[in-house]
Parts: sequence; C-alpha cells; structure tokens
Amino acid sequence: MKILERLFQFFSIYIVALGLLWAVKIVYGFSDYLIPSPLEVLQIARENGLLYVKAVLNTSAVAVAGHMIAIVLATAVGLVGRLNSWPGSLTRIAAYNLQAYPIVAVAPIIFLFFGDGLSSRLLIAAIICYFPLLLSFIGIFAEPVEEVEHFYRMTGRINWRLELAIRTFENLDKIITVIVGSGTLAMVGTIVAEFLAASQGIGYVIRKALYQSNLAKILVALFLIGLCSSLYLSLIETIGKWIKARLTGE
Amino acid sequence: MKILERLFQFFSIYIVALGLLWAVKIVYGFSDYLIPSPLEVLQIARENGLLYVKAVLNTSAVAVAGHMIAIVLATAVGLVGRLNSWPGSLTRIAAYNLQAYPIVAVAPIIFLFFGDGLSSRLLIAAIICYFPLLLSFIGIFAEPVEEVEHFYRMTGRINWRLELAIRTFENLDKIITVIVGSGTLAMVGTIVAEFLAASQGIGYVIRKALYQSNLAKILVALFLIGLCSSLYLSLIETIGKWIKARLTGE
Amino acid sequence: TSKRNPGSIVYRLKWLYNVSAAGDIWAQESGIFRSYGLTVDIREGGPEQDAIKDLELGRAQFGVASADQVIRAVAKGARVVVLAQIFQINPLQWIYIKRNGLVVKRPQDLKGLCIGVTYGGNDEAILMSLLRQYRISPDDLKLYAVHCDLNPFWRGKVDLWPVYKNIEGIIFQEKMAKNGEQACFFDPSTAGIRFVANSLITSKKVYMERPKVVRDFTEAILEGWRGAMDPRKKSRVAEAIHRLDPDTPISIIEKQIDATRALVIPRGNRDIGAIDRRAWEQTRDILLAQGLISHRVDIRPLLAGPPP
Amino acid sequence: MHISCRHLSYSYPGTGPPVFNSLDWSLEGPGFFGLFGLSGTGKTTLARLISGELSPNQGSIDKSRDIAILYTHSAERLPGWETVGTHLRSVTKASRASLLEALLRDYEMEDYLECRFSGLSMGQKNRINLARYLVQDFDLLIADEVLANVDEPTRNQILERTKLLFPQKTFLYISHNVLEVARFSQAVYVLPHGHSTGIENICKISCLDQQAGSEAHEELIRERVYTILKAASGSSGP
Amino acid sequence: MHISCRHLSYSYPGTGPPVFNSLDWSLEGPGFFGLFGLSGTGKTTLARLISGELSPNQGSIDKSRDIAILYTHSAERLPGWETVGTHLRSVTKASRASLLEALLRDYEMEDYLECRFSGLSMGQKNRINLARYLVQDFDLLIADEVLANVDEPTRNQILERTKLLFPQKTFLYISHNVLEVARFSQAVYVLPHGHSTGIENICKISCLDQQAGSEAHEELIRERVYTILKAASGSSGP
Ligand SMILES: Nc1ncnc2c1ncn2[C@@H]1O[C@H](COP(=O)(O)OP(=O)(O)OP(=O)(O)O)[C@@H](O)[C@H]1O
Ligand SMILES: Nc1ncnc2c1ncn2[C@@H]1O[C@H](COP(=O)(O)OP(=O)(O)OP(=O)(O)O)[C@@H](O)[C@H]1O
Ligand SMILES: [Mg+2]
Ligand SMILES: [Mg+2]
Repeated sequence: MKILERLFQFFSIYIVALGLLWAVKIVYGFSDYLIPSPLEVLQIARENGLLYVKAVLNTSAVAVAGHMIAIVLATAVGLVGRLNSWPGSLTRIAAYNLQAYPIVAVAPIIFLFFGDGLSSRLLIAAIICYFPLLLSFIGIFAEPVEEVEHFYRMTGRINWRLELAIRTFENLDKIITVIVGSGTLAMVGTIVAEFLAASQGIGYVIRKALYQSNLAKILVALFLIGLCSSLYLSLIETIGKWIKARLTGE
Repeated sequence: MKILERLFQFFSIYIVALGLLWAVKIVYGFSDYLIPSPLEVLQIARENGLLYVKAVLNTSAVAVAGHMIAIVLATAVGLVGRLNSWPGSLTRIAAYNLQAYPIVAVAPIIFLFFGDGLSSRLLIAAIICYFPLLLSFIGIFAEPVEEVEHFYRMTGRINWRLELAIRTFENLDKIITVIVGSGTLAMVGTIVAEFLAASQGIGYVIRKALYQSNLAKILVALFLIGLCSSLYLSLIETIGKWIKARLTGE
Repeated sequence: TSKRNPGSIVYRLKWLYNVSAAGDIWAQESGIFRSYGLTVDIREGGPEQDAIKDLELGRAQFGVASADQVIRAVAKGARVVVLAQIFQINPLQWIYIKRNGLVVKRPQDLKGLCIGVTYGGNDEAILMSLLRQYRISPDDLKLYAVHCDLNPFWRGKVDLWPVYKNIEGIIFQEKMAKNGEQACFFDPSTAGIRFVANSLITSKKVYMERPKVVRDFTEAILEGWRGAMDPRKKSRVAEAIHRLDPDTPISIIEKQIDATRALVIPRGNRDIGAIDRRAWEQTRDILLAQGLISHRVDIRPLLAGPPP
Repeated sequence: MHISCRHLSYSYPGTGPPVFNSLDWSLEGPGFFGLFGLSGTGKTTLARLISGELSPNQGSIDKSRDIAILYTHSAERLPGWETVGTHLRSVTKASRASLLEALLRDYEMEDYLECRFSGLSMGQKNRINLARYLVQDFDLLIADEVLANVDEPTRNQILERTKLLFPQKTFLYISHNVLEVARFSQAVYVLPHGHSTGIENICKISCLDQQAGSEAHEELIRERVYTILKAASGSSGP
Repeated sequence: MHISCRHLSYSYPGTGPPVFNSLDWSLEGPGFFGLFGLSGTGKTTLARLISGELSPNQGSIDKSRDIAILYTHSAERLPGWETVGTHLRSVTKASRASLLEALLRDYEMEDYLECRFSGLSMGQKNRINLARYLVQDFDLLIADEVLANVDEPTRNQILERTKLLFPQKTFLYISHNVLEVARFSQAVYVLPHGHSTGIENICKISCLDQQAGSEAHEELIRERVYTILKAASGSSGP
C-alpha cells in the first residue's frame, strides 16, 4: 500500500512539474531547444529507455550499497563519537571537520587514490549521505534515556550495547525517518560521483546530456531516478515499520 | 574559547591530511603532476592568497544567507508538513520527492529559470542544506510533548505557535546540532553552485583549478574553505549556547 | 536591463575568461566597444551556461557557441544566426607525452592506443567521424571516458588526452617541460576533419530588429580579435586577460596567445572571422551521421554574417 | 453539572481484557467526590474517557451542555523556558490573579516562583501544577493522583482550602489514600477489583465531606474506610 | 551495613539556597528505615547523594566496604522492546528466579507478564519496578516514593512481605504516608522543615517495626505519627 502511495505521489509531482514546464514553454513560445516538446521526451524515452533503466539500476545498486556503508559508518562513528575520551572527541572533530569540504573539491583527491571505478562511487555516495545520519546518531546516542537506563546503571549492568539499544529504541521513529531521508541522499551522492568521474550509471547519462544541452534526456533520467528513489524509500519505510512492529509487539 | 578550539581542530586535521598526502607521494614516488610539492602549494598560496580569501568570503556570505533561507524554509515546511490535512501531506510529499533529485541534474532547470546570478547560488545552497533541517524539523514538530502540552490542550490554549515553542524548546540541543551541521552543507551547496555556474566565489576557483588539473590550488582553496566553515560553525554554536542559556535561565 | 538602456548589451561567452576570448576581452579592455558606442557586459560561460538559451530567453544579445551547439539548437527550432567564425581550426586536439617513441601523426597511428574522449562532448563526435572516415574499427583502440580527473593521463594509463590546444595544452606542456618531458599534439584537422569551434552568434530577432547594433558589435569583436592577435600588442593583451583570469600567470598567457593565433588567423587572404561554409557543412554532416541531429539542417541561412 | 455514562465499554487497543464493560455511571455536581480503586482497576482510564482523551468502544457519555472538564495528572510539566511564576501569571486571567496568589500562599510555594519547574522537588511540582488548574475556567476538575508526592499535612490543608474556595465546582479526586478520600469526599466512587471481564458497576459510598476546621468522629471515619476498602476489594456491592 | 555523612553540604548548581548544610547523619543496618519530611525538604537529594548520583559540595559520605547501594524512584521505565516478563527474567539471576516468582505472586502482577511496560497502570508500573530491584544484589535499597501510586491495602501487604523476605537487608523507604512509615519502620529519619540555610540535622524517631501478622497498638501508632509530624514541621529537635 505504502509503495503504491509513494509511486502515486511521485507520478503526481513529476507530471505537475512537467506540466508547469510545458505551460511556460507555450506561454513564452520557447523553442524545442530550450524546453523539449512532449513528443521529443517520449521519443527519447522510447529510444533510450532500456539503456537508461539499466543505468539507473546500476546507480541504485551502488546507492543502496553506499547507503548501507554510510549507516554502518555513522553508527560506528556515532558510537565512538559519543564517548568523552580522546578517541571520542577526535572522531567527532574529524567527522565534523571533514564534512566542511564539498565533495566536488575533495573528489579529485578521492579519484587520485581510488581511481574512477566502483570504489570511488561507493565512497562518495557514502560520504554524502552519512553526514545527516551521523548528526542524528551522535545526538541520539549521546542523550541518556535516564528513566530506562537508571536501573542498568545502578545494578552495574550498563554497557555500550545496552545504551545503544535503549537509545535506539526510544528514538526508533526518528532513526527511521533519518535513514529514509538519507536514502535519497545516497542516490544523490552516487549520481554526483558518476557525474564527476565515472563511465556508468545515470549520473554519467546526465553529464552526457548536459554536454549536448539535451533537456529531454535529463527529464527522462529524472523520471527514472525519482521512480527508483520512491521504490527504495518505501522499501526502507516498510522494513522500518516491520522492525518497529516486531520490537514493540505490534 | 570554542572558536580557538575549533580552529585548532581544523588546523590539526588539515595538517595531518596534507602530511598523509605527501607521505603517499614520497612512498610511491608520485610525480608533481599527481601530488604537488609543498613548495608549489606555498607558492600558490603566496601568489593567489588574497584573491582566494576574497573568493571564500564571497562564498561564505552567500552560504550564510542560503543557510538562513533554508532554516526559514525548513521551519515553514516543517510547520505545514506536520499537519494532517491535505496541505500538510502535500507539502511533505513534495518536500520528500523533490529531494530525490540530485542538484547536478536539477541545476540546468534552476539556471534556466534563475540565470547565473546570486539567486541561483542562494537557491542551490538553500536546497542542499535544507533537507537535513527539514527531516529533523518535521520529526521534532510532529512529536507531541504530551506532559507539557496537556495543560494547554485541556484549557483550550493550544495553538501552533505554542506547540512549536514547546517542541522546539524540548529539543533545543538537537535543533542546534542540526543547524550547525547544516551550516557546513550550506557552504557545500554554495560551492557546488559556483562550481556548476557562477563567475565568483571559491567554487569558481576550484572549477578553474580542476580544468587545469592543479591540485595545489585545490589544496589552498580547501584550506580556506575549512577555515571559514570552522569560524562560521563556532559562531552558530556560540549563538545557540547563548540562546539556550537565555531560555533556560543559565 | 537591456530594454531600459538600448546601448547596453549582454555578451555570453562559451567558457570562462581565458585566451579563447582574447579578442572579446581586448575589445572591452582597450575601449573598442566604447568607441562604437556600445556598453557591453561580458559574462562567462560554463558547463551549465549556454549562450543560445540566453539569447532565446533575452538574457543576452550576443554570444559565443561552437558550431555543433548552433546546429543542434537550430535543428530543434532555435532562431539564431552566425555573425562570424572566430576559430578557423578547432582548438580541441589530443595531447600526448613524447616518450617511448610515441608518435601520432596520422589517424592510423591511433591503433592500439588508449584515447581519452569526453562522451557526449564534441571530441567524441570528432574522433568518431575520424575513425569512420579512415575505416578504423573502434575495437582497434581503447577508449577512455574523460572527466575532470586527469590522473589516468599522468599515470600513463591513457595515451592521448583531449585538450584545448591553446589553453590546457599550454599549461600541460609547461608541466611536462618542468618534468623534462615533451608534449605533442594530434590535430584531427590535419586528417581532414574540420569541425567548427567558437563562433559569434545572435538571435534572429536582434538581427532583424537592431541591424546597426549587430553590425557595430560584430565589427567591434573582429577589431578586438585583430588587435588581440597582433604580435606587437601581445604583452598588453596578456595583461588584460590576466586581470580577468589572475589564476594564470602572464608568461603562460603569452604562450597561449601565440598558440591561439595559429588557430584564429585564416589561411590565405581571408579576414579574421571569416565563415568557412564548407567546414560548417562538414560539421553538420558529422552530426547527422552520428544521429546527433534528426534532420539535415540548411546551413546557408544560418551563416548570415553581419547585416549589410 | 451532570455527567452520565451509559453502557460504556472500553478496552485498550491490543489484546488485553476490557477495562469497562457496559458500565452505567453518573456524577452530579457540585461537590468534592473521590474516585477510589485498587491499582490497575481503571481510574485513569475512566478519567480519560470522561475528559474525552479516550473514546469509548461502545456506549456514550452524556454531559450537560457547556460544561468545562479539566483532567490533570501528576506527570505534567511546565514549559522550561520560563520561571514558574511567569508561567502561572501568563495562564491566569487578570480577574483571578488574587486567587492565584492566595493559592500559592496556602501551598507555601511563594518562594519558588523564580525557579524553573525542573528545579522543584516532586511534591512542589505537584502543587504548582494543581494551582494552575484551579485558576482556570472549569466545572469539573478530575485530579488524578495530583498530590501523590506531597506530604500528608500539606495535602490535607490543600484539600480543605480547595473545598472552601470552590464550593460551586465539582471535583473528582483520584487518590490511593483511603483515609483522605473518606474524610474529604462527599461521596466516593469505588471501582471494584477482580473483574476480569471488565467493570460493570461503580459503587457509590457517601462519605464525611469534612470541611476546614471541623473534624469528623474517628469512629465514623474508620467505618467509612472499611466500607470503601471492602467495596474496592470487590467483595460486596453497594 | 554502615553509612555516615560528615559535614555534608549540598546545594543545586544555580542560585537556590543549600539543601544541606554541614549535615552529620548515619544509618546502621540491617532493617527497615523510613525517611520522612515535608515536600521539598531534601529526601530525594539525600538519596541521590548517598547513592553517588550527586556529589556533595563539602563533607564526605563514608560507607562500609563493598556495600551495594541501589536507589530507585517512581519515574523509572522498563525498556519498551520486551515484555515485562522477559525483562524481569533477563535481569534476575537464576538462583533468584523463584524469589521473583514469589514477589510477582504477592504483588498480583502474574497476569501482566505478557504486557509491555507502557500498557500498565501507574501502580502496576510501581510494583514491577520494585520487584526488579528486590531481586538484585544489594545491601541497601533506597526506595523513593516507589509505591506512591499503589493503593493502600496492596502497599501494606507489599511492605510486610518485603520485611519478611529480606531480614538481612537495609531499606531506606521514602514515603509521604506517615502512618505507613510509622508502622513499618524500625526508625524514621525526619528531615525538618523550614531551614532556609540548609538542613543541619536529621532527627531519628524509633518506630514500631510492625511485622506481618502482628498489629501495633493504635494508641502507640498515633503517638508516633504525631511525633514524626511534629519533627517534620521543624518545631522540635529529637
Ligand atoms: N534539579 C534541581 N535543581 C535545583 N533545585 C532542585 C532540584 N531538585 C530539587 N531542588 C530543590 O531542592 C530542594 C529539595 O528537593 P528534593 O527533591 O530533595 O525534595 P524532596 O524532599 O524529595 O521533596 P518531595 O517530597 O516533594 O519529592 C527543593 O527545595 C527543590 O526546590
Ligand atoms: N496505555 C495502555 N495500554 C494498554 N493497557 C493499559 C494502558 N493503560 C492502562 N492499561 C491497563 O488498563 C487497566 C486499567 O489501567 P488504569 O491506568 O486505568 O488503572 P488505574 O486504576 O489508574 O491504576 P493506578 O492506580 O495504578 O494508576 C490496567 O490493567 C492496565 O494494565
Ligand atoms: Mg492511574
Ligand atoms: Mg522527592
């Protein structure tokens, strides 16, 4: 149900946006070069559809992998970063400072060390989506749930795993929201990486289209990206709901 | 104090990173093509220093403005998005769906409508940093603080401003963390916008350096970006602390 | 703004301020525009900037675009005309390091090499038509997708790298010289592939409605180019460019000017800015053959030149 | 002030057994009434049903028109951005400012007006919270263990004063202190214990309605306490 | 079991007056002790100082070696991801499983083991929380109003059973129910009221230490209650 709803939302938004674009085109009498005609978009979709679908699937696979890496990374950094000892503050510092650099500026260095293959794409996707995750995770992991933790602390049972479990559980909704949100960022990150340096994926398609000033291709690519994102997000949401239901006993 | 600390952190991280880079250069015997020598970096810094400082100040100004816009935007969208009526769900839907699109793909459309002036840079900076804000804000604004709100609800005093105040106050720490975090993203967003299409700012400098494959320039630019970000972030943190102290009565 | 002040003009370059806009910069900096009574606002281009779109949106009155851009736009109904063709030879060439006896003079020499191409860029179109014309199968060589990361070239993973000969070409040449190596270029036009580069364009509307401005502007630009390419004015031109592009040292800019001169000044007794119709037609045919345009665009009305 | 429940049924979503099963009950004000029952019988649930926080699964709750019902419980907090005093003043109509002052004096909370709520002890929190409800417009105030963390002498004094100050209002006072309930209430409603299929009946025991100054006969109190406890344990009907 | 505070001073950070001012006090176990005082006098503060949650500004707290002190209060919650039963079993040593079962039976909470903590009434929450502390290793358990929301009969029964089951342990029981404190405690420590410069002295009143089955003389109880209240109001020393 959720999936259908998300898809429906996505189609509506996409169609409204296209409609607006074409309304502008008609009102101002813009040429097909500036804003492509519906026919051209359809034609591009027919001609390159399969190719683009493959590209977007490729991108999605990398994005999902990057997202997983980011979640693991953010959890790890969040866990270390919540400590007050020096590894904790070092991690926090590094995490915060590194984020200050735009990926377009750091990318050359990443490509230098990792080449322009899969690993760079993965890394960039992970880096881009891990920061919102990290922010939330450090916040959540560092804030005691006093009423629940008191007992464990009193009886000497407290340990980081228990703290993690308690704080995660108490903030489950927030965590799921953040993970869903960062899922879109993973997609964005992968596409940016592909845009900057890769010869695969939908970001690469977009770059080529940009060189050719071909908005029609970009519109088709955007459609597929939106479609894939919607599917992926509703998948995570469903998993999140399921986990929550399991934990809270329906 | 906080500012000095942040600056110190930033310098440490930057120097460690440079050290690593040069260590790699020496160990693998990379040529100056791949990784510039310290001398070259210094020379670039001496020659272009002032120019770059101006560029990064320009960027920072836009980033700060974009950040403000994003905060206002996220608050507004978060407020509407927390409603259960149709404008609420429409806003939520649009906010979520729009984020699925990477800025590099949407940028052509933005530039088409807004030109390559200040407005596009502002818009892109705001768009990039507003999503993490929005995610947190929707989460925070939608979650009742039952123990405090009960009274106002019972006595018919509740209204959206009061709800906003209560939920904001109860989550002040989280909100400050998110705003600080998104501050870096505003910087990133501005730089990306400049990278794609602008003739000012440090992103423009990076773009030119990239076309010339000049890593030394990029390293100098990264230094300045980090410096500015650190200053800006510690400024927001200080303001946040001050507001908090004011509200909670020290 | 342009509507309020009829003498004020926005001029959109194809790329950032560099030597490829030497004439435009010179026209501005040396006061040629002013002497024609024109107030010109030069705006840089970039990957997200497209002079043709700006013309249509009324954000610019004149611009620079490469022939393939122009032809593609016209094929989709854009209403633009070409006033002058600045580059007679396409500066897009392939650079390689002369080591291990590597020499690339003829297209056949490409066989077995790894060649960088920007997919979607016009170097791809040029390379493909070269391969087609000389019946070289793309399987005989290795293609490498180029992006802003140059390391594969420095590391020797890629043999030939596409550059603008008069811009990055010079910078790379310098870098290599520092490293004790020699740079060489492979120029597709020597193999008969003539793919037109930067040209001065305006919209049909401006062309029809403001012929005098168009005539004056074109003449000012050409005068600017004549001045910029004058060897005697080299150092002053270099300074003017350096003011706008302070990242590039003057010594480099001067070398770039020299390189540009060879690309801009036409052979024979033709004047700077001369439109090479045959080259435009060849460009169109290349685009058509590679499916980059859907129909055969009539080139003739496009190449209007300045209004009489 | 009149409230009556007819055939009221409620069970919490999930699996549990119903809390109420076709309950008929009514309350006629004004006056001070107790609501008593062993822990877990359904006092809070009934209060939330009446105040409209929960909706019955079946049956209906009829109220006389235009009555204002307030429900308050002991976990409530004041907003943290203002002092206790500022908050209290901001939620009190000008016409009741003197009432508020009187209450705070009675509750010995005058010295804490400059504190934040989080800096109060539990019993102090209780008192401040009750005070702010008492200065609102209401016909019926349901007070769910609101003085649970206040000491006995202070609590007794507060109850006496409340009855004196608000003779025209109705109170439904939930407490686990039988003695107190028996002494101060006009009548106590007792939820019987041990109805695994849900409570069907609330028994009403009229009590001593002690006023400030007077003190009931010890014997009488003891008898009432006994009756209430017996009813609560579910061993007898009214 | 021995704990003593010497010259203990404490005031909450901020502006407020000190809660304790050079307090000397000691507690000698085992046994069941009450801690009484009007609301806001400092019971919770003292408990948190002893348990180590707060550190004194001045003075020291000496404990006999190796004693395990537990402090529990009524706002605690169980983790939400497991049922009450699962949680209780997971925090109970195998050797105490039967003790836990006995406690749950006494507390009439056996039927709620499949519930989540959030699905319990307030008094039920109180009881479950107390039970899980009682099955831990401890020498001293400080119970801060932990049965505040439990009805009186159940509470009395719980106290009797607790004393019976744990004769070797020390309890410091904080409650606002004077009667209860007077009846069940071996001695009650009373924090006096009205010391604006901080409490300097805690007065000890030996009480009736009622055991299961027995019932003290009513007259005696009344006298003790009176003494406690008088001490609490600050009008007399020990
Ligand atoms: N977190 C705090 N910050 C500042 N002051 C506090 C804080 N907690 C309590 N106080 C103050 O310290 C004094 C003692 O509080 P404490 O909680 O120890 O009292 P108590 O005896 O437990 O009262 P109660 O029976 O109402 O729970 C009170 O006057 C209160 O205002
Ligand atoms: N949120 C809830 N979800 C599910 N069941 C609940 C919930 N709250 C209470 N219950 C159950 O409903 C029954 C009645 O609870 P209620 O809170 O009304 O009791 P109460 O009389 O107020 O008890 P106490 O004196 O302990 O506060 C209890 O058995 C309890 O387990
Ligand atoms: Mg209750
Ligand atoms: Mg207390």
